Amino acid sequence: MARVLLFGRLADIAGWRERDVAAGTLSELRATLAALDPDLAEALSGPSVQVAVDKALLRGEATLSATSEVAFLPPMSGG
Amino acid sequence: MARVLLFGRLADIAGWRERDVAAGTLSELRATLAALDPDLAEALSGPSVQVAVDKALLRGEATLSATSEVAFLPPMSGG
Amino acid sequence: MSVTLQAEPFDPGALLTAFAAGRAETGAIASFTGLARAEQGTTTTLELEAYPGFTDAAIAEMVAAAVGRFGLQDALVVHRIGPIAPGEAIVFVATAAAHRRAAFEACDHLMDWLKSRAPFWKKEVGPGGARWIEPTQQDRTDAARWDGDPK
Amino acid sequence: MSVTLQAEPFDPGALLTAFAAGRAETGAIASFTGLARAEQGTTTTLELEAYPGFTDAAIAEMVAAAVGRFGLQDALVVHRIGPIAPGEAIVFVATAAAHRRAAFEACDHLMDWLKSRAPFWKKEVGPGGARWIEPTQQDRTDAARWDGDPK
Repeated sequence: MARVLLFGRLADIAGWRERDVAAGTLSELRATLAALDPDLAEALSGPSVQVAVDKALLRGEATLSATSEVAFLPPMSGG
Repeated sequence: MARVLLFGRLADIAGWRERDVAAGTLSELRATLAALDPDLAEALSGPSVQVAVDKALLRGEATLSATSEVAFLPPMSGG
Repeated sequence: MSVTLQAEPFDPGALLTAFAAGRAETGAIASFTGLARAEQGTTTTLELEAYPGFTDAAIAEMVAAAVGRFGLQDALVVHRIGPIAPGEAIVFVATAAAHRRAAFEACDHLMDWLKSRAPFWKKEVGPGGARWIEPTQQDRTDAARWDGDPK
Repeated sequence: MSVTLQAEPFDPGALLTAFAAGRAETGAIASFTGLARAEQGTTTTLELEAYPGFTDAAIAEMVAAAVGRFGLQDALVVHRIGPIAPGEAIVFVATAAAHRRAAFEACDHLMDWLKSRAPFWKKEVGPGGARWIEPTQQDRTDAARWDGDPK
């Protein structure tokens, strides 16, 4: 189980900003989201989307715990 | 007759900041001041001292009227 | 050193007054206030989204780096989030240093970074609908001036 | 556009609040506040002498040139004269522009000019007596950055 957060245009595509998803790894999480919403899954897999687990950016795979927070970050606008 | 203004260290040297001096030209004014206070006259003649007549900088000679204001400006400090 | 993200409007002048108070050894305070432009009515509202705990941490890290790089005595960043009306302040940055070159350069540098690389997502909402904004080429060029070895 | 020389202390924040108010098309306000430093007790008071009617005219001319050169929407200079205690503001400069680069550069430029070439005479009065100050080499170098053709 992990808390998933979407930002910027990703939340517009999904129609939600925050939800809990059952997944033990990041790739499991992506697969679960793909089954729910293929358009979102495609948007999340773009090279310009960064992933943060527990507020730290990472590349590649990650193991998720019950309290993990996974954020998908589209290109940042700056302030 | 002209109103003479001294600024910065020139006023310290003279011991005054402002006085009326009878003079029809700038060189007459300098000669009158030299007769009164040779140290001041020397300080006023330094190349770093600028002269403004009626608030406009000038070089060389100037004719003075009864209402002329002559300011001697030592090197500016900036603000 | 202070970094604040807030939804409420703020008065840049009140922030400057507080920042400037009681500084016997600060010679220079530079500040920058970014305001939302009306763009002749084409933009009605700006909406800024942040990731709390991530965005503020990224800004605080950048501010700490600027304090070290430019030898600042202090720095302050206040950034609005949420909907922002034209004419309202979006961001306020202030830097304090002994001398003015450090204060100016650090403020300029922080703004370039905030405008181009800070983790915000920005939407312009106007009569014609809403669109997400990305940094302009000018923003990227400005930010790149500071890359590489510090002077 | 406004230039003020004044003997009374001023609050830079209050000036910024007034300067920033009611600006629908200003994206950027840069400001600089110069404060009198205590220099660890070696300076007790700064005394600034101006030539009224000459000093303010010279500053206004410089501000008008900066407005043209940098495409500013507005600019403000407030400068103290007379005795100034440590921690008090000596000068406040604010510049308003559509975009931040113009606002920053114009503010920086005006400060360089004010610190090195503006017609003030400045005396530092400390425990060891009084001395007249001239611009530092750094001040001259900073000001010279803007000489020659504008970009």
